[in-house]
Amino acid sequence: MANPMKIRARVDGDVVQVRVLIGHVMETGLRKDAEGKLIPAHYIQLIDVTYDGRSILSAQWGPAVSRNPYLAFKFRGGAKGGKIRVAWIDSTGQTGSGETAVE
Amino acid sequence: MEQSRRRFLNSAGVTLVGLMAAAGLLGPDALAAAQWNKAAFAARKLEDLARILGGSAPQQSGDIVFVGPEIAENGAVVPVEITSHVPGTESIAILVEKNPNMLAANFTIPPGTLPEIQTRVKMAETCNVYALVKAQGRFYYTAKEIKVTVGGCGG
Amino acid sequence: MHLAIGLWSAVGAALVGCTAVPASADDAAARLAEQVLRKSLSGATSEQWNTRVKQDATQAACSKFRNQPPPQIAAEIASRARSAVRYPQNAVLIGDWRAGEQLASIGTGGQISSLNPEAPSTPRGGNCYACHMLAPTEVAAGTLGPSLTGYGKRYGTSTDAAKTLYQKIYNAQAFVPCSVMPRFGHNGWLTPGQIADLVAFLLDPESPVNK
Amino acid sequence: MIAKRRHAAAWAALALAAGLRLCAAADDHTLQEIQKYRQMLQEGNPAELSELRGEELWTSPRGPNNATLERCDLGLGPGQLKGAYARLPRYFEDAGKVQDAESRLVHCMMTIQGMTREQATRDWYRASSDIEALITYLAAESKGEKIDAPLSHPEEARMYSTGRELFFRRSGPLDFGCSSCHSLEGRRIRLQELPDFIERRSAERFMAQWPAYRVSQGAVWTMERRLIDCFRQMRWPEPDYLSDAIVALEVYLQRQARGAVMEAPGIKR
Repeated sequence: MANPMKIRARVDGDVVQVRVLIGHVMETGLRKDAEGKLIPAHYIQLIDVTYDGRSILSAQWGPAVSRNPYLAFKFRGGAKGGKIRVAWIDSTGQTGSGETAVE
Repeated sequence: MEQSRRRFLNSAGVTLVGLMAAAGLLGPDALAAAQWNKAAFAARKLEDLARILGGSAPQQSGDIVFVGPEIAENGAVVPVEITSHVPGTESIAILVEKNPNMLAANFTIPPGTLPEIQTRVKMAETCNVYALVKAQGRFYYTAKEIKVTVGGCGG
Repeated sequence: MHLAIGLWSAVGAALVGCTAVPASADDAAARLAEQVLRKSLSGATSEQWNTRVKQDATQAACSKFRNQPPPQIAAEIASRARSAVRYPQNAVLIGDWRAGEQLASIGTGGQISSLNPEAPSTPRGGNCYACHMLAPTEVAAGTLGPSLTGYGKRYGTSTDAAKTLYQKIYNAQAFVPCSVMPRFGHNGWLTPGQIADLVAFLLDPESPVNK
Repeated sequence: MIAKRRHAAAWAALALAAGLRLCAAADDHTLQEIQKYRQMLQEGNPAELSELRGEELWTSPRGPNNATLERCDLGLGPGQLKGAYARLPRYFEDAGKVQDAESRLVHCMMTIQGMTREQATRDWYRASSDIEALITYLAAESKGEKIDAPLSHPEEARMYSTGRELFFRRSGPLDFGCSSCHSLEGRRIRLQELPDFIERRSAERFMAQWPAYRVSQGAVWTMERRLIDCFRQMRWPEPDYLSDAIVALEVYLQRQARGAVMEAPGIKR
């Protein structure tokens, strides 16, 4: 469970609000550790959110997105029970994904 | 929740996007566009970024609403909320003027998704934060100065 | 100055009268706490214990009386403090305000930590902004102590003003026994020259504190 | 002449008053914006990720005994989690001492899962440690519960009075003690409000939010982590993890905050 993820999606009228928290270090590559050595860059670069397979948001991130990223947005056309899926890939090639049903 | 611990090597001669597609991680729409834009993240000026993203000089716009605190208690986590009222908004980017990499994030907004993003960015020091919106091929922006403060006992 | 001490003692006495804090610790509890502390600091060297944990008479009294010493004790603390003030060798009490400005915002230095180690070369400062408002341009200023903005405008740059301020920074307890302000000079945290720089930061008309 | 001087003095006083008012206004504005900053962080506290991870760790068989922690007794009986954190520290017969949430958790990891102390506390102070996750989970299980650490056992009373002594104890090159910064109402260090632990309402408000995600650290800090770091800031040596000095301080602080409704995990600078 190195990169836990928490997704909440709630429908209100015809709009679904999606909130995503992703466990990720988002290291810039510019920080030094206690011994003064640079900590290598390690951050999410691509993220994609789908609703029942259709992309509802995608993004390119740099190292300036905060550690343990948070993202919230809204889309139309979703309904209770629909499947929200979040997938990401980071600068080291590591990937992660999570899924939830719209409430 | 599902966790993938698979690690992929960049040097394997396969693109990341291809691998993600193979892993079923990306939707088809994203795949078309998904290629991390190294040049964009290296841009040092708003105008340069707009050009790299395929547009001309951005125009300041009152149709972009930037909600954020004027003062951040800590630069590591600065909450921002951007809403674009520019018709036909296709993407919203967040830029931090004095960061080593100016571009923090660029969100692609497909039809049906509201042009309204909340996220959190890092700020190296007090400076302007820009929201850069692409709509119908043109770029628009708004800026807000956010002060980053020193906190706590000081060390 | 004597008047000031008298006044502060009176305030202290008044506080003792109405506060919910016990005026003095029970000695057995204090002894037990010392034992617990020593056991809990198993990694501390004897040098660290002696310089960081062992109390001097003033610290012990302020702990015992919860920072509200009775008048007799308060007078002793203040008199000890006054007699131990040392001045810069060159006798200059108003130093370089720019150096003082830097010292005022440095909050690092002198830490002992294995969890969050600090490089030995880390600068040590007065960290004045943690507790005081100084230059009005600094928004992140604390309020644990009084605002010192415009200090020089209020007190001027006379020798008397400089000397009093120097003494306050050197050892605040010469004026307010058991003040929570560190005894920067007395404890050797800042040098007499650095204290003179802080005096300049507060008094100099060119300093941002007075702009 | 005299009239003129008085006039000038009046003007000076007026200018000073105006200046002060301006400062106060600027300060209010600063605090308002900081408040806005904090409010914007309330939604989406990354501590929720630690909580999730903690729940998984709690229910997974681990250690040499390949056992889960589900039978761990945090004071309300084996497996009783709801409200347990809010009622710690307390005296435990089986351990023969007063334990806080962290020392009790480690006790369970050692006795139930068969871990050594080193295994159980490995990297406890680093971001994403098992201790961080487990404590976040346990504290969240007390959300909505009232802080009520018992003081009936003689050992609990002893730890309380020890904690109170340590709270007021000053030493070191900056003459600091907990009381230096935490016994005055409504004060700030830089822009951070300082809890006044002598004043009940202030103690309640702050204790109810720990453990908390610290944005400056990118991690949830447990109460022990928080307190041990205060020692570093005071320029004292760091007390040992799970040591009696830290547990005693917690007994004192929890007692000062009794009755507060738990909101942890909180989010702090």
